[in-house]
Amino acid sequence: MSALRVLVQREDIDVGAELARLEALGGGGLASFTGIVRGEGGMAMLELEHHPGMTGKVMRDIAEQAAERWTLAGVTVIHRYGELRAGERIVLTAAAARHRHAALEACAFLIDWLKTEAPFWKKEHFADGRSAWVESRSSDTAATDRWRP
Amino acid sequence: MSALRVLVQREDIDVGAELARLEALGGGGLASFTGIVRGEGGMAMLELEHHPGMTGKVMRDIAEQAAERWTLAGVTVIHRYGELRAGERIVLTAAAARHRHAALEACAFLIDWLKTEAPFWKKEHFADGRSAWVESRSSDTAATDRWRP
Amino acid sequence: MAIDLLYFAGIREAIGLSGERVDPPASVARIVDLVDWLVERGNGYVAAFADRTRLRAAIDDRFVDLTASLAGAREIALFPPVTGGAA
Amino acid sequence: MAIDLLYFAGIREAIGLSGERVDPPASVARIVDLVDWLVERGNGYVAAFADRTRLRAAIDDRFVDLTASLAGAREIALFPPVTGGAA
Repeated sequence: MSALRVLVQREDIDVGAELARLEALGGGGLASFTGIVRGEGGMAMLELEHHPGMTGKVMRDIAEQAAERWTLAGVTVIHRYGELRAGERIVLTAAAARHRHAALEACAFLIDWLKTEAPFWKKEHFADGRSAWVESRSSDTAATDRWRP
Repeated sequence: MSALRVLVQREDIDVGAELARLEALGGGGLASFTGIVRGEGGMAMLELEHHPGMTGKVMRDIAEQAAERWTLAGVTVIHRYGELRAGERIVLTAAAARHRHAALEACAFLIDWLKTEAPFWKKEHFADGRSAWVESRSSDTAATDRWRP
Repeated sequence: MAIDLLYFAGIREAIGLSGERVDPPASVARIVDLVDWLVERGNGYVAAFADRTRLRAAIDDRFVDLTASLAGAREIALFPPVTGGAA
Repeated sequence: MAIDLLYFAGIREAIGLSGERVDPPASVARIVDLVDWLVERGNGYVAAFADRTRLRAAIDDRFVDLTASLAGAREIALFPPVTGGAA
């Protein structure tokens, strides 16, 4: 049984506290991925919209899939929504496991699947007043596909 | 140019602070791996010996190899030595990058290479007074070999 | 039978609503039929559903194909491909 | 010519020293020769170097094969395979 922690929140993610929580499970190895808002091309603010009724369920489903696929002591998946500035954290995926490769692979799996399966949409707001929805990328779909049987 | 941070230290590793430092480089994605002492089979204390003149050089060399291989904003590698109890952190590898797969792969590369190339030796001290040096494992050598050209 | 519709991202902006309750005729059997029926309303709906290759849907919080049946559905979400995560 | 030797882990414990300065004869040209020469001292050295498949070496902080030449070496470290990292 893996300890699953899945959160969808407006607030910042306390990465140190989240990783300490997973460390305490005694897994031996702990891998994490943190996504940060990049401030490229004059982007001033990133708006993250989501499907509130669905996001938590999809994220929990992804976490459960990771826990079935690898032997994990724990899995944490946290995704933010709302208005984020450059340098702010968007997402954290983390996995604790006895073996380092299980932790690292589960962490990569989680972030790949979140990108293509979790109902979030990003809109970039630029300093000059323009704004545009971020288009999905085929490279992300390909990254998810590599985990399919 | 990647920012390289390589430390060999007796003190604990402040994972939250180390990751925040890498986040500030603006890479977009940040992967980390933390190794924790497992308290299995009645192990009370893990003694970590190292070659003080050599460890820092080897670790810097491994970090530079990662920075050559992937496009990284920054790399952090911290390995502890001395007497560690179950639940304590031994090692942290982390990489910040524009692309999440570069960060995750670099992080896996760093921990695989540290295990087989950095001059550290572990001795397990058990509650009943026994102690034994940990033997190297062929699975670790194989893990490093997968990164060779 | 009344169904709750939810719109997200560009679809929401084009239509100008985050959701609405609709009561389509019995001939509207699948999601694609529902979309065709909505497009008949004109303007915002036409723009929202102009590119069907970039339309995705969920019924009662589960992703479905656009050919999925509406039978038994209580809530239908219509949205572009997702773009969460990072880097 | 005098060379500084460093011993680590099980090698250090078997010999009972973390290091020493030695001045081997000119016939001691490679690391393996040095090890053979040390083993002649008996007891702890015999035990330390009993299994050569589990012996590793570094010259002046660089890993080398046991057949490496001692020419120009200032410091030689002798140790078992490394076991750092975690999990």
